[in-house]
Amino acid sequence: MTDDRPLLEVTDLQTHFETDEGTVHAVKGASFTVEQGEIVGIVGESGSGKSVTALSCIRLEEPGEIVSGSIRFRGTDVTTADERRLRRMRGQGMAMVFQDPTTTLNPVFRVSEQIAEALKVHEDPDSQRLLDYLHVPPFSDRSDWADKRRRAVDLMHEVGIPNPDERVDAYPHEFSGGMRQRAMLAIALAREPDLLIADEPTTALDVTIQAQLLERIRNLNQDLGMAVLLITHDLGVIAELCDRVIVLYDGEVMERGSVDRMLIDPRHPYTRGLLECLPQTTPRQSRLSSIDGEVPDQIGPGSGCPFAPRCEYAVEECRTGEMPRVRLEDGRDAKCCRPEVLDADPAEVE
Amino acid sequence: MYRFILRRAVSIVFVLFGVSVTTFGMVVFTPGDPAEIVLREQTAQNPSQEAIREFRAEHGLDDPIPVQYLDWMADVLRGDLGQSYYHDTPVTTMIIRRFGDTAELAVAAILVALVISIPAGVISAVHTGELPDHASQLGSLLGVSMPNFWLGYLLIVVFSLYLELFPVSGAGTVRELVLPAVTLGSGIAAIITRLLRSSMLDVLEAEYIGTARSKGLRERIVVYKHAFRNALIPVVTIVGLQFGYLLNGAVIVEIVFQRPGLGTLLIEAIFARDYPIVQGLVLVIAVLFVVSNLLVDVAYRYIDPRIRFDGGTR
Amino acid sequence: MAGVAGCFGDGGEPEGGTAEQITIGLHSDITREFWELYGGVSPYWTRVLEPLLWVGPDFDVEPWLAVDWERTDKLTWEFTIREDVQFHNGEELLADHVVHSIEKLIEQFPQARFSWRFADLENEPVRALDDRTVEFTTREEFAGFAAGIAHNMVAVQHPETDGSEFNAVGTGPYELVDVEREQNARVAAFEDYWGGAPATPELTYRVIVDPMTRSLAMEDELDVGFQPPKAQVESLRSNDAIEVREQLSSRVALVNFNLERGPTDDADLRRALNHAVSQETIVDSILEGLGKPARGPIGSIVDYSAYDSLPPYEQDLESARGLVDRSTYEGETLKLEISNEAQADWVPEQSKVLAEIIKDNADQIGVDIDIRVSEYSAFTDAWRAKDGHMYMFLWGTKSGSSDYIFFRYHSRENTHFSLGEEFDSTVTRGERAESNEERFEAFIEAQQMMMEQAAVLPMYEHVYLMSVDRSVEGLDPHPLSEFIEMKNLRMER
Amino acid sequence: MSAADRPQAWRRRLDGTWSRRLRSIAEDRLDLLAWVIIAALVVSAVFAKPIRLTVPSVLQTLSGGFLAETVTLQPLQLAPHDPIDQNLADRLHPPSREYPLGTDQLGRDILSRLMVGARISLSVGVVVVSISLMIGTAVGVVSGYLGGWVDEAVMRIVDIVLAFPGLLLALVVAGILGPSLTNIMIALAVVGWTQYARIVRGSVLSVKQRDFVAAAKLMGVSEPRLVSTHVIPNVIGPVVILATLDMAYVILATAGLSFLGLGAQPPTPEWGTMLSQGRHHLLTAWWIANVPGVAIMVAVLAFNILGDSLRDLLDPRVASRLEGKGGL
Repeated sequence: MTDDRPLLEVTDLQTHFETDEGTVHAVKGASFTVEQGEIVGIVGESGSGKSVTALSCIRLEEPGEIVSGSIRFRGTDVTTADERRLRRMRGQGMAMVFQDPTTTLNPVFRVSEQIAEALKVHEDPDSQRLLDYLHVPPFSDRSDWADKRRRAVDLMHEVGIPNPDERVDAYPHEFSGGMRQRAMLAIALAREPDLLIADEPTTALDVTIQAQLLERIRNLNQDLGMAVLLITHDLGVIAELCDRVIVLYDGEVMERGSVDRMLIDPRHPYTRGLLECLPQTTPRQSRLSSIDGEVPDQIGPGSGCPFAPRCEYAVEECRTGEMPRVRLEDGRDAKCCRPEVLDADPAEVE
Repeated sequence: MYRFILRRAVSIVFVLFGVSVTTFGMVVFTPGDPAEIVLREQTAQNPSQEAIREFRAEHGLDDPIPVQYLDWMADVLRGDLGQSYYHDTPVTTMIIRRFGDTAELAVAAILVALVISIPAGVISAVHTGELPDHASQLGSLLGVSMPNFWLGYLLIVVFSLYLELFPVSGAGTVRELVLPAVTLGSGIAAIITRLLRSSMLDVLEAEYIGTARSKGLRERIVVYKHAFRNALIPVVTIVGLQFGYLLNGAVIVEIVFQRPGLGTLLIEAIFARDYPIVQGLVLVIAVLFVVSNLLVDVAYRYIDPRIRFDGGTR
Repeated sequence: MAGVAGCFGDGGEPEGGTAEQITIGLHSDITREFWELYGGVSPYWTRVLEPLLWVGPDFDVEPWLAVDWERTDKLTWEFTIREDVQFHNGEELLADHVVHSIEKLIEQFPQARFSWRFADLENEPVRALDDRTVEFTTREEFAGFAAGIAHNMVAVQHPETDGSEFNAVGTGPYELVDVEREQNARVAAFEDYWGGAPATPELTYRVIVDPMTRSLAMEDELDVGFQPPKAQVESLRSNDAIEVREQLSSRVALVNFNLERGPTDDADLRRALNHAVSQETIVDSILEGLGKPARGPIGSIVDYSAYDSLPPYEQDLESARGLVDRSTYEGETLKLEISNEAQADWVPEQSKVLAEIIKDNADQIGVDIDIRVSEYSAFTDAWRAKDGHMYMFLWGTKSGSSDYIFFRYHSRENTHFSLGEEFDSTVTRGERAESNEERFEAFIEAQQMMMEQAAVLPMYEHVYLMSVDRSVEGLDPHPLSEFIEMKNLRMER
Repeated sequence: MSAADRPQAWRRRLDGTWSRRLRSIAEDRLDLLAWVIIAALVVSAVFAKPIRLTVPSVLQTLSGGFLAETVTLQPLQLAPHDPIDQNLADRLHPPSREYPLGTDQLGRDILSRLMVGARISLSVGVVVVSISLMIGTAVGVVSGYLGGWVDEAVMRIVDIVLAFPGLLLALVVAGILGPSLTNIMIALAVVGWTQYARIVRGSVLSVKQRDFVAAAKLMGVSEPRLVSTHVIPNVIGPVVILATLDMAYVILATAGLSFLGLGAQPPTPEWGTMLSQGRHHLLTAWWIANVPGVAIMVAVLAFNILGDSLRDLLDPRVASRLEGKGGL
């Protein structure tokens, strides 16, 4: 791994799903990067492809299929990596926290066990024996597992689960939602990852817990230098946490750039729409549904700008023509057929 | 947990009461006067009216039916299931003598079923739509449609007659157990395979499977540890409820393989119209069945920690 | 083949041939609860217990545990007990043991009272005159007493015998070693047997009720198999190592009519049914020739059989229909009772097939029959209760006397059908006859009366089969399979 | 919230779509097979031999002799021989031109017996299933609709019936009533209605709880009408599935009980009875036992396949004892 390359580099990612009704183009050529120690947010409405993008990065896009593009993590292309490399990557580099903590922990195993497993994988991703993991006596090192469980308790402490010692035997259903999400975080941290992908980690939680958890993620980022790719529909979260933001719409990156700039000065009509329907008084939970119209159903390759049907600036060309990428100042860019709407220098159109 | 068992036990007592009334009624309302049958058997003569009257009075057969029921229940609770019309051996003894053989068959059949169905169900789910899946689906369809009384004979012809691998009949040794257990287990295997397959398919879609994969766990561990344990929950219920199936099937299989278990005893008693034996057996079987269903409920709660402590979430 | 015999499933003994042990497959469950009087194991075939008298192959009564017997009075008989007979527990056989055994027998089996005419227990049916002499008292004059008690159930046993423990203490050539209920009984040679030590150290009697299973077991599990099904005979014979032996027995497969219930109380209907059935067809087809068309209730092999003097009821549907028309039959459904259990050496399947043939034949003369299958005890109960119209039996005794069939039509018991006073007196005359000649004459007359009245529908005289491994020696045929001697049974190496 | 984002959700959608399409290609063929089998069974049941009804003498008198003693509903005979007629000379005849499936131990033509046997199996199935269905539905509706102690009592009775393993109860009931086809039908119906009662009751209860029902009640719509307009459509799916699978079970159970000697009595050409008679000829005349064996399996298979695909189509949640063959 060389320092001048980004930690994660997604280039022209396309992820499809085959269905009866046709091919669903969930991600249509998304490109972005995440640098070491950076927090990057992906924002978009439901169905914008942001979760699929995140899942593709850790190669859990099934039953979807990455049809083109590359995802380079620490310089390795994970789209072509074999099982073994993937295991190593997941065990020792990239971790993910999912949205709904009620369904992401296995209900029949103790939380400590699920964290301990992660520790075990991290220790040696290449040697995983089924009987060992099933704790079948002669094939399983009891003291090692006991040790892992102790470290799991430490991790539970670290992510802020109260009284972890008493919870060593607890099952997921005995945890509150916030505690489960912290447990997920602990499972992620167990692998000491360089990159944490957090897919709407706070959506299902109530407001105070959300704040605590985000605080925790920020601390981890600062203390451990762990990069974070945060998927959210909540611009407030983006504003609080992220260094850079990527606006995704119908599987395409509409606009990207540093959070500071973009929140003050959104250029793309879609980003503007997002921001407009986010008055300070709106609670974080609110959905980005205030823009008229609905997210397209993503079936078929589509042509033109996917946002065109909802865009107040849309002209005929937007619906049919190619969508160029337009470079903006401060390293930002946006995709739009009408650079003038972006207030951009026409020369920066790619 | 204990409160739950207690509550179930109370409702079970009611069911058992109903069961006992039914089985009692079964004998009271059958044709034929037990006094006459027993006396004829004892003396080899058609008894006189007087002898019948005496016998009835002596054995309380003229008491009001509720009184007879209470007497019978009192005996049953003491473990006395009555006396056969034709044999001197108490019904309880006859049942105990035959019980082991049926229990052995039942356990072996369940083992056979698990050995076949667990790999078949899991592989079928993991390779949905592929050849092994089709094979196991077809196999289980045949398995549930194949009459045991025919399958038994086919197995005898193939494995006993042509291959000479197992004895044709009898009981006692492991070799004599194989074919009956396979016959009886096949149907259960088919049921479990189908259930395990669909249960695995459901579970493999669950988000925690994604979590497990995202940890970097091997697919084998994901499937056999994380998915399997969850898929097992509905399966355990069904396996437990197959106890009734086992008892049903034991009758057929014991007849086919000439095994002297409870099933053969029941058929013999039915053809002998020896109703005290039928009554005792039905009662014992119903009690076993009800209790086993309770045990399944308890086991179910044990496997699924979500409902382990919070009582009857159903 | 011989080497594997009997150790199948134990896995203990090596293959390759030892004549230490012979396995015999039986069609009847010798371990049923029914046999508790005899230590839990049937006295038939096992040769653990022995009767006072034996039946020879030509129905002669032979001395056995009793060396001599004499009718001392109209009602009393004196038996002299053999000397130097030892029980399996080492005690010497004395008259008291006989008394004990007979008393238990009468207590346990009430029908013993008329099968053997023992006096009631209160009237001392049996007493010891001294250590070697026993006196029996019968209820009535009964010339056939000695032949009658030549029966395995009239067995002499030591009081230690206990049915609940599978413990029979007898005097036979074999002693009981081990019983697995409904599975098998193992017996070991009794070295001190009065008739000399038996040839083979151990016999195993396997209970395999299902005839097909039993005949298949001849492949590797059995050395001797009783009653292979007729359908298997051909395939057994195709095996060079197996011999199938046939023996005409004294038993007759027949249908008894209920004479006391309409419409079978009408002799014309009974005659019609006799004419409806073709004995020859049954023997030729179902039995594949292994049987003999019967004419009367007593088999031709028995010394007083009326076979030669009985006109057969030929199959004649025309006159059968005429008889039905003449009879009181008005379309009722006749109940034909059959047992689904092995009777004597008859496989249950046989009775079902025969019942179907009779039903079919009856159909053709316009008589409707309903077949009812029961287990043996319920079957006999129906017969005693006179419930039903027809009862299918494989008739015959297991003793030296074949006269049971007469009892069933003698009105002295309320479980029997009455064929009229004349028949009663003829039978009584035979039973009390001083000479064999007189006895035979009366019995033949009785058989003729039975057939004239068509009290029964005889089908065929039974031939029983045994499948025997060719290396087995010393198994001599006997018209009563229960009297086959096992003492000389041995296996050639 | 954004469940549509998740691949898991996609998977679910996919399962409903292309994998079903894949499956339906395979299954349609199976379905077709099932229908062909059932059609063949029905044809041989109806046309194996003529169907004649005996007219009660009262009716004959009333019609002034216009009605004959018997009325022929169906005059055709497809069966090559009479299924009951014995022909001892031709017994144990292997399959041949004259006897396509051979003859049994009494020389009866097995093909003819098999065809007439289809009539027995199907009619027993139809009768038992309809009786169970009618009783069960009536009890379920009344129980769910009245609620209270009636419901409580009915459900306790159901519990008690279900406390016995089904086939054993049927076996004992048939044994006590005496072996016959009619008694088997009674025995199977005694056990069978409970399934229907449970399903129907559950459906009635859930309909009763819905808001629109309360609203309709307020508006004065009578409850029986509510039940008939809302419950029946709701319950029809599960009941049809149950009935189809129940057909399979009843056919198997009838054969099983007859095999044990508690059902059809000889010479009735019932499949289970035929099979049990063939057991002694397994090696020498394999066709006697195996032909009815195949027939039973094929018939049961057809109804199982049909029930399965109906389940996929109508209501995937129905699980019942009929998942299996109940020990037979």
